[in-house]
Amino acid sequence: MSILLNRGSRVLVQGMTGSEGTFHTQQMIDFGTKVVAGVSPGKGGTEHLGLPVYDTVAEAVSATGADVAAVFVPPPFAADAIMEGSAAGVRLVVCITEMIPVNDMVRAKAMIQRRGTLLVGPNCPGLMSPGERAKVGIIPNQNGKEGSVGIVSRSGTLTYEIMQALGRSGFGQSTAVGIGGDPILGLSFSDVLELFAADGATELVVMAGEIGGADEERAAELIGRGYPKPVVGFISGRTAPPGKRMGHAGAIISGNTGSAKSKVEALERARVEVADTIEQIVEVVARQLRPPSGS
Amino acid sequence: MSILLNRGSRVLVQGMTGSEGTFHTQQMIDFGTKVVAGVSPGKGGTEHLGLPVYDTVAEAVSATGADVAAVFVPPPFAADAIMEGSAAGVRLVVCITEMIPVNDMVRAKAMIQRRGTLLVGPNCPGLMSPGERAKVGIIPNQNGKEGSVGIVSRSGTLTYEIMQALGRSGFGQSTAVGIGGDPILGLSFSDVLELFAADGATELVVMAGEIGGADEERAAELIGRGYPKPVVGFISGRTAPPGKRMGHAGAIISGNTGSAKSKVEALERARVEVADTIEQIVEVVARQLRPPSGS
Amino acid sequence: MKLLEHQAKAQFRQVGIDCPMGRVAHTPEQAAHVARELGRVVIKAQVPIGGRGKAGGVKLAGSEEEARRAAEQILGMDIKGYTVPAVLCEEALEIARELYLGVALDRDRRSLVVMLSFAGGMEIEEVAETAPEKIAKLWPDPFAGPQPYEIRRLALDALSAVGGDEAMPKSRLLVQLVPLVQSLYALCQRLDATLCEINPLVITATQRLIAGDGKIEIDQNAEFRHHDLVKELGDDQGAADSGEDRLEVEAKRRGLTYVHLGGDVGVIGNGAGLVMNTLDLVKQHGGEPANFLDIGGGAKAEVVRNALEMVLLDPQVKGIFVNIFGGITRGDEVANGVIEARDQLGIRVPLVVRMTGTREEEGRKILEEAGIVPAISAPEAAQKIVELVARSGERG
Amino acid sequence: MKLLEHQAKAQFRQVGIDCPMGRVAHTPEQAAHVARELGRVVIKAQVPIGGRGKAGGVKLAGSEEEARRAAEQILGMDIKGYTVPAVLCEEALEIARELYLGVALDRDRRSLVVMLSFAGGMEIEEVAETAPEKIAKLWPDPFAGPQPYEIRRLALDALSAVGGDEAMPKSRLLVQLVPLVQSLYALCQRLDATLCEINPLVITATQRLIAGDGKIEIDQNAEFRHHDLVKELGDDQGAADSGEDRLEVEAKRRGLTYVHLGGDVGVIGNGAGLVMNTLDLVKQHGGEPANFLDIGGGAKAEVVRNALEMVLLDPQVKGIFVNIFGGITRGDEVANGVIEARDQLGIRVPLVVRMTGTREEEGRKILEEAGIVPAISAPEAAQKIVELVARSGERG
Repeated sequence: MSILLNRGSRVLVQGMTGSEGTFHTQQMIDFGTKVVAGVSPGKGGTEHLGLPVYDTVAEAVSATGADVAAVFVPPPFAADAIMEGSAAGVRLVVCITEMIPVNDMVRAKAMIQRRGTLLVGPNCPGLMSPGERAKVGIIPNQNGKEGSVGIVSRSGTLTYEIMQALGRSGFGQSTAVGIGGDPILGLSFSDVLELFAADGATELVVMAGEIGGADEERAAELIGRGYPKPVVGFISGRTAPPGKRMGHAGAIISGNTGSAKSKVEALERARVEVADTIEQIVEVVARQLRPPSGS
Repeated sequence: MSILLNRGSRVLVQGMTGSEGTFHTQQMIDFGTKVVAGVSPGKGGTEHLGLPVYDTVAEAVSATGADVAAVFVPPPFAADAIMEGSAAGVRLVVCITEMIPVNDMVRAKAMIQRRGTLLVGPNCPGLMSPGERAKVGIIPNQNGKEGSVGIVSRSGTLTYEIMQALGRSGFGQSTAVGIGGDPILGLSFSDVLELFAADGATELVVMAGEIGGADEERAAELIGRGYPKPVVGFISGRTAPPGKRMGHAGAIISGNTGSAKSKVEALERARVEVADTIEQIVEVVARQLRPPSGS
Repeated sequence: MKLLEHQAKAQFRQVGIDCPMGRVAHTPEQAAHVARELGRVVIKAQVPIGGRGKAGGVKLAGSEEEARRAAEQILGMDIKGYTVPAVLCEEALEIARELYLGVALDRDRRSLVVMLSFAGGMEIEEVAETAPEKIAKLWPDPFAGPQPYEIRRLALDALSAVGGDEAMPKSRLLVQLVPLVQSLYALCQRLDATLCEINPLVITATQRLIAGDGKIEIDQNAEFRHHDLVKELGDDQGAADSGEDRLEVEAKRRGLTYVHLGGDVGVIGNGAGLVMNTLDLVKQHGGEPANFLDIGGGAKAEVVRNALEMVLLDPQVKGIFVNIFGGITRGDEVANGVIEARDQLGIRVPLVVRMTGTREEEGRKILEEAGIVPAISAPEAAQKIVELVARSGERG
Repeated sequence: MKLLEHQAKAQFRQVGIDCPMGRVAHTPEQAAHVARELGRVVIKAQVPIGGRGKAGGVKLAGSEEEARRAAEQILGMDIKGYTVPAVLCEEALEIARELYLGVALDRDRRSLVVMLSFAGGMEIEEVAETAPEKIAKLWPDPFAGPQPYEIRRLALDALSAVGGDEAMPKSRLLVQLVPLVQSLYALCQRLDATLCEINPLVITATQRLIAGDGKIEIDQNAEFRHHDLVKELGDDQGAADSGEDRLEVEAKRRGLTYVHLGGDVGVIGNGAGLVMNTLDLVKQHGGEPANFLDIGGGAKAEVVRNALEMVLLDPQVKGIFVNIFGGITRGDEVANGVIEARDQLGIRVPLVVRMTGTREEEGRKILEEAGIVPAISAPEAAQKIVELVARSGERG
């Protein structure tokens, strides 16, 4: 099992005909994902990567039964693409695009929330459920390894690092979700934690946060109220100075909110073990789970 | 019994301290309506007509348990007043104000619909349930007479005329509702007809339409699908030329829609007897109901 | 208020909607001057009404001389009651296809509707009647406005309704239509318009979208928010004698809700529904109403006087029917107003007053004492005024 | 981008928000000139940072001479690293009370928030910390924006949080605040701002609301929609040497995501999270990072070269740590970039490259052959670079 994405998920790709879209769609297909259509306004009726291309998500959904949309369109058009997917009735939108204007996202978020659509991202690597051979986004295929660790992280490369490090020690993932590095996000840490709590394939969750915002603190509150599985924490940006945007639009300490200290403390108050390095994450996971079969 | 308004309704008046608001609030009280509060931003904490005045509808609702709001504020502020009532959780808003910009009403209507608030008006005389001693709006008190005729009309004075003419022949009203003369209205003929259908006190409905829009045609469709009570129709503006706004912003024939002919025909197709004059309305009602007790 | 074509286009330009180059001319000489600059031009009558083409109010001119002649013919001509005060002289476009694009109030949906059709250029009402499937529609959320994806869908719907079109590649059409529709919708919101229409929306030979004609109607109820603009546009139209009914202009000045209808029986009442019904009664009894005049609720004697004066400004009026339902309006007030007006204005035409409701007894007594016979029933009163007017016609 | 006070106020004026009369002065003479016109003035340093008052960057001047002296003192002074290039000279207001009004991004609510407080004038962060109940908040629907009734409620909440206020009658306050809040919110939307703040919002002795100070931050991601404005404002700030970090300005020019941190260990990595984590590792091992530099995903050799060049522009850098996770980014590409840069730029400072993931073997081989020792584990690599830099410090 897995969360959000499984063997049956039918994925359409908005912006599939672009260079990023083309490369990563091929990667998704190679991983085993059921990609069923592309959407590129104006190119409807053509074919790309052997898949039909539609002008609108609505057409793609009605023709192919797609229930997941991956968004690879440029920032000025990305919020609209998210809303289009939602309006067309897909269950889950995964938005990879970064640098989307924040007010666009505020509006898109309000709109899809009204409709009940799930959103992962934006500015995220997407998600991967290796056991289901399903991936939406840009997580490198070779990092996927079936297993029982749920990963949720705000960073792309850190997710890959964690997946690789765990994988080398024999621990695979149920699902790895990169929720994104923007200030306005779809699913939060808490949302994903709740999904992992209910997922039979997930035995332990690694949660990799970073400076900025208070989503980690909220997740800590959720865990503190009683969480059914062990959680391993990790916070990056401990040495970042206030007021500076550290690459991610969301990674900024403003006033007293968003510091790594506050996040680490909140997690520790919830009795979450917080690792200092990726190597330590592996150690804690190994200790918490039975001796791994691969090592 | 009655529709929309009854003995237990607790009414607040937005714009009560204005001259119109003052006069009609007194009339409502005289009729027996439970007016419990006034709302005038900036005048909160004062008293008027012996009633407490609040700055916001929310305060008035929480202090007095009001569930109906009457709007008497000037046109530039009326749509906002409607939304305020809705946001504060009243069940029914009755907007008397006329000349509200139509785009303001489009937005207000969308907002209250989302929240499920009922709206009568705008640009309407309001409604009256004589048997319940309850009135919200400006229908003259002396026209109220308890009885079993439900009246729904787009015009104020025509409603009064019909009430008076029926009253003189001994027929009173369960509830009389003036839905208003604007192009964008809250409750439509169909909405009110459905309420009357379910009301035990209503034996027959008089529906007085006029040129403009297609609400009468829609009501005719509803009746045509089977309506449990006799309906007497009336359409004014038969001689109005196309393209001219006949007083009511909504009373205008544009192109082929909105003509009296189309409305009369639609009603007749639904087997509704359509009266040519108010005197004829009385005749038809008398024929349909048992010989009235009052005559 | 209805904007003239060139006024509408000035608004379009402000929000970035492309329009043909052109200028307004009030004389044939000015028109020739514009043609000298622009070459082949279209000369169009500036009147706030459709069907100018059929009426001969639109002409193509290939030279200065032709432009002068065309303007000569059009200026001053009568189109459906409007005297043409000015013409718009615009570059003639190379037209590949004509679309229709409009934002209008949709009463049924209680919302604005965006309409797009590839069957543009002709009367859109006719298309709506004969081939409604050719008009694609979009009802945007009134707070959010039309989103790009919704507009693309609208465009594709309109396109597939005509089985595709070769005038412009689909992707180019979508890219141009999205900002165009958003601008037109935003303009409609900003101006509190109930109609913003581009018909035709021209696809040029060079694959651009240009507004061939423009129509804007500003919501009368919202004019208070656009006071300066409405005044400016009105002055512009008024100075050019746009042909608006003089009686209605005067009524507006007097703050009265008045519609000129052209018959000989003046009608005054309180409440729009009641007055409409009164017109119907006059007609049912064989008369021709001269006007609609609603004095509203709670009118005092002064207002009644003002209304009678207004009705009498119409020289065709041969009799007046005053129909009052006393609710907030009091019968005695109305009666006093009627008598005052009769005496001060020296009204000679027959006057029938029907009065019921609040203080009807007092009112009727006042009228009777002053020699005016009041009526109780409206149909009776209608019959009476129609008879009196007919008799005065025989006499006159 | 952060607007300077006078730039923010120019935006305020465009949407009808009242600001004090005033002008920008670049010399004491200009300041004196403004004082001659306006009388009592306030002279304020124009730097994009708070706390100017405490730093001595705001002075009251009652005469021309005082204005000249105040400007002399403020111009060129250093405020938190910013050299003051200009002052704003404004009429001194008769202040009855100071409020706070701001529209800001609320990450937790995924929405804009409107905040109003009668505890204005002081650092709002301090109020938020010590007396959060004194800040009334409103989260408008992002499509509809704040409605008048919501704004009235906000104002009444803010008022009752301080137990009422005598500076202005309640009804007058409500009437003025509704359009003010709507304008500020609309401005925030129109500029794609993440912050539009008026602090203090002054209630004057004559019961008007005037923006005493203004702060606007435009969302970096949305600058493409405001290209002309951002350029104009940036030129204005740049010409005046606003004190922005020169290295960061250069990095922006080079299209790199770079933050200057002030230590001596240069850091380069791919992915913001990874780079942040690399900084943490350097610090954990006793080093001081010089910068944050994210080369993003799929970087080619050229980008790596550009990044190394950038890091070396910082004269404090005594060693560089390159930390690459190969996903889309390929190890061999990165290795080639590093070697190219070292050779062409003649890099002398120690270089530690940690590389894992896609083509890590190939990459490592290329590095080893070129004499650069690659590391596998990031903590190991961090330890190594910190040691190397420390040693070079001992030597130098």
